[in-house]
Amino acid sequence: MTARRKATYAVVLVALAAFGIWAANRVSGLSEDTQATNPLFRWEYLFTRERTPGELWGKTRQHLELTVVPVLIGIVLSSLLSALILRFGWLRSVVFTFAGVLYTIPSIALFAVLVTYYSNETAAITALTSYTLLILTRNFVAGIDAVPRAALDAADGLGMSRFQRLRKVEIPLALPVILTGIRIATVTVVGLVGISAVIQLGGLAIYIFDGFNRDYTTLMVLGTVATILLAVVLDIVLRGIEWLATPWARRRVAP
Amino acid sequence: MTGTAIELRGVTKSFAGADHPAVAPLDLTVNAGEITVLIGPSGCGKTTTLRMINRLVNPTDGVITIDGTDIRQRSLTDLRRAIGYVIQQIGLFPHRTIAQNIATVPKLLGWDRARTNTRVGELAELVGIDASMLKRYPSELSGGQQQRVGVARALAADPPVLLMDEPFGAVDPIVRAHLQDELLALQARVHKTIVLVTHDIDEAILLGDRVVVLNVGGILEQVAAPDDLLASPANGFVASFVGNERGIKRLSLARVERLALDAGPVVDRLASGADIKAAADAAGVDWVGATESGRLAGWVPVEDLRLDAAAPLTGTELRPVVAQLRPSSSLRAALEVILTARSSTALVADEDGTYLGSVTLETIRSGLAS
Amino acid sequence: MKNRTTTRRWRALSLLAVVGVLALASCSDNKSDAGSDGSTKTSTGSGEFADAIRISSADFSEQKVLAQVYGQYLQDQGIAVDIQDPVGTREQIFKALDDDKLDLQLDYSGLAVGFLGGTPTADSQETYDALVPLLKDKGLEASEQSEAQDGDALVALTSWAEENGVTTISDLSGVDGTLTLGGAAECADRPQCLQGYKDTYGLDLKFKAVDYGPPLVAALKADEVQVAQYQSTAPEISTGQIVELTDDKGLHVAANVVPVFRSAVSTPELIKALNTISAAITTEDLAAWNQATDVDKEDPTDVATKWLQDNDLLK
Amino acid sequence: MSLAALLATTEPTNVWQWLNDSSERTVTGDIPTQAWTTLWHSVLAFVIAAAAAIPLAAVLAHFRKAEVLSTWLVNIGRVIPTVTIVAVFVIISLRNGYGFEPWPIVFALVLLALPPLYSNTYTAVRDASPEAVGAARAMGLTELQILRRVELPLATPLILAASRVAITQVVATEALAALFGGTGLGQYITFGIANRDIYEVQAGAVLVAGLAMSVDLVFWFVTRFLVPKPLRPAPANRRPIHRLRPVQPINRNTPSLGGTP
Repeated sequence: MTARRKATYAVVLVALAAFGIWAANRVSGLSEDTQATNPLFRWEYLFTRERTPGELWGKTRQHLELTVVPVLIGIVLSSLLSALILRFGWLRSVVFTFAGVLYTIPSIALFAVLVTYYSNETAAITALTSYTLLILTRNFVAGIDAVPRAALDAADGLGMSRFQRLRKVEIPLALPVILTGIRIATVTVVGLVGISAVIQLGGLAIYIFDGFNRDYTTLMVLGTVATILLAVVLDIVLRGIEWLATPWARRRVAP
Repeated sequence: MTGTAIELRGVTKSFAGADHPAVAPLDLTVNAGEITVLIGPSGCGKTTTLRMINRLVNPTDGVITIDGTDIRQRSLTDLRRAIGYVIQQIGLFPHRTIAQNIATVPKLLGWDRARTNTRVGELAELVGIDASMLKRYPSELSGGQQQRVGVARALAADPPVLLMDEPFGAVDPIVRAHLQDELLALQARVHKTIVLVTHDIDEAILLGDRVVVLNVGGILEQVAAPDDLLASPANGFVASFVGNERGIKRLSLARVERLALDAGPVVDRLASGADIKAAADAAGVDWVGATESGRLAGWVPVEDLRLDAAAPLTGTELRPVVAQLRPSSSLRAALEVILTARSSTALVADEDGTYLGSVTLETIRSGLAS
Repeated sequence: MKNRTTTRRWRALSLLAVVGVLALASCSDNKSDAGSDGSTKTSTGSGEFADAIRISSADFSEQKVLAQVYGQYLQDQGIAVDIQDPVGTREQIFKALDDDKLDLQLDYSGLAVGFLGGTPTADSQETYDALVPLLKDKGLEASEQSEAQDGDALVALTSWAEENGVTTISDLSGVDGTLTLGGAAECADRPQCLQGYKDTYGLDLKFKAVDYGPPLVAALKADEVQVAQYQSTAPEISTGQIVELTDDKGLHVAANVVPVFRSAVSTPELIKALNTISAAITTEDLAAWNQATDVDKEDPTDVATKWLQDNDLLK
Repeated sequence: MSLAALLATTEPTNVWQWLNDSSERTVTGDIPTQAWTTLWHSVLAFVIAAAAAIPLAAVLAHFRKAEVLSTWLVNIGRVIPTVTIVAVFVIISLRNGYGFEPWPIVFALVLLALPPLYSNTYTAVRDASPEAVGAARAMGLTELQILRRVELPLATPLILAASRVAITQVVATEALAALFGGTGLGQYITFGIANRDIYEVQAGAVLVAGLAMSVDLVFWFVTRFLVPKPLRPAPANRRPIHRLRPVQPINRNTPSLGGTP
């Protein structure tokens, strides 16, 4: 079995590698002079060019800022929205329908429209925040919804006040779902930040647009890889936080 | 004796949109230090009634007092913290360890850590939770263990009143029987005023000091001690609810000690042949039991004895008594013994072996009739 | 209860981690350098930042080099500058000047006149004279223009032009089938672009928006478009890949590089410095820069510094 | 100045005027043409993605293979920004002489739709009633028959739900094509940005969102009438309730949300 599995992995890896080489060749262009002056990736851009680390860090910081700030604002707003939804049931369908519609509005348009009213940063943060609302509110509410009825009953029966119940039972029990929502929102926003390049922001995606503009694949590869790495790192960090914050959810020895 | 009496006076509950009230005006007294069982078919409002006591449900009308105080005069949280609460789904907080779960109410009451920890240790021992489990999370425990923790959590702040809503409904029959025995043993030590809801008549009869039978709509049909309930159901509803085997059920409920025992075919080991013969004949059996200084020593068939000897039983080898009962044995056990014994007579001796008397089918019949 | 303490500690740690990430993000100031290809912002130390002249450019390579050339020289002359990321199109640049988000940009005379609603001509001086009053209305000024020109150019693949026997724009009317013009999206509304070819040459062109720069040439090669609105200093023209079609009816206008700035920041030193650079730049320089940035993929910053050094303009 | 000339030079003052004034679209092309472009790009991408993902996921799920892959696929799908993919694909396409459209955007959208379709199908088939599957096996159905006659029908509601979200997402994302030389409704947005025409941008947004929602509605309609009732996604108000209507959390099994709108 393991031998067969190893063989399968080997075949898959070889196929992937072959595809990669083929794709790299296609991307590098067919003409030889393009190959010489404009290869898929110029390693010296990353390793010997003095300005690269500073620029990369600057863009990463902008990207991080455009990710973290909207998610934070989104968390605050979604908490309020969720509280309202949990308090007034009829708001539920209204809010989720609205958020669903918001999600179909193309982000380029949202950025462009908002930038006519606000500064670039404000417009970008507003647009990105609005995209986090659906994910965050949905998970906040779903998390609280999924708290076992029995735990709530016990909390009431043991004499917790409404606020104590929320703080000591409902929120901790909803935490895995809430944190998953925050993680997904964060990773989604990392991808969306790139589109704010249409309003001269864009963080790491500036590399992608710039590279496209100058037919300079080095920049595109750099931007792509850096964006994905940033998303992966944030994903791992947030998974770590989830893991640390919910010790009870990971210990499941069958009784 | 600790404990507090609970009084329900004209308590009614109507839910919005329902045609009939869930609980019709209900008068009920729950005696201090007793287990009172609420039982009835689905929709009889037994759980609603229970939940009105700690105000998880507010009565539409009527007054509930605990120890003479109207429960509405206390703050909701204070009231609930002074009442233990155990539910069928257990409702342990999955994100808190067993120790933290047990410590819920002490923490709410602001006990210091040392006192809380001591109490958690005591309770764990009381309900039979191993100290090593305290650090675990509920998902790592079996259903029976979880329910023990549920009981411990309810008892944490030593509340005088304990409300239990089908506490053993979710565990398998073997574990349930264990937990029921444990509850009785526990109650013998703590003497709480317990109100317990169940739909299982056997559980009600086993656990209850008094059983309250409710009909659909919260109508009170009968309040009685289990034996009385079985012996004389107030009406057809109660009779059908307790079932047509109530005579058999009484057998498992009633104990040998309540019977008027016969003297039985038992004589002292030094008795004369005539006495032996007389005793065996009186009981209508062909054997005789022997006591030594009041303790049951064994039996022997009469035909094996040389009745003309001075004391036929001395020097005769006695056979051990198999058909032997204790005062605490149920009548059901007595019946079993009688049916399988050599003759229709069982002998009763207490823990020390002191002979008390004999039981026959007739003894049981007349005991139940009384 | 060792366990509970441990849990609490972990929880505190995870909280700390969140706070850390947030702090990191919020500390990063907006003014950090974020240019992708060496358009590094240059501020002259703290405190003076607010007074620094903010220079920006349109979003293509030649503009980035121009911003760097003027910016680096001004800085070398002791004038505080802040070279910002490219703003985008001319429409966006003038908006930024209006909104006091930008102080100085390097424009092309005829295109600016056209944009501001004037009538540019092919004559450099006439066009410059038309520009100055138009700028004044908006609270802007121009220093002297450079002789360097980078006008619009209608280009086609050299091979395509030869096949179809096209050398002038008028020749296009003789080509069979509907032709598609490629250009930046803003070309659609500009009088010297799509509208001009229709009105002046009577050409019925379809239009396709393509990013300015090498993508235009790629679009030509892919036959997505047959002609493209590009720049007369395009490096691909020097390499012979594409050919500029002669503007036989004089639609294209004089397009001399000219610094445009807000009157509020105007000082004699600034104007003197700008004039020095304007006098030094030639059309050939522009073409060389484009070759360096777009073909050889050098950083605009480096190209600018190198040019300034080669011309002994840096102290 | 004649009235006609005056009218011709009058710029729209809101998005509705822009939408009503066809002269605004002499260069960018009329709305039906662009909507059709966006639509067929999206539908083609969705069909390719569904044809590739659903059978593969169903077979792999039936045999419980490559479980880790299906989890990771969603994570990867979420991490890769679609805008990047479009840009890279356009460059590849141009260098190989295939032009700006339609392949780059279609393939980028296929990549957007693949992960959610794959993983939802996988989960749905894997979690199809084990009792029913066991019974089917006991009755002597072959593995392929089990998959086709038991697991797939049981998985249909979830697959349809995932498909609906995926295609809506794909339509909303197609607008990105216009950033890199593509056509379609996104063009109004990019032209509007370049020419600072706010109403054109708004109109583009309204049209894209409108098309996305229409597709969503059509898909709902199709499932409503073509799919037997028990296999339809349960309407919200008939799901098991706890307090009002429970909300599905967004997690690794959530249909779509894999990409960027």
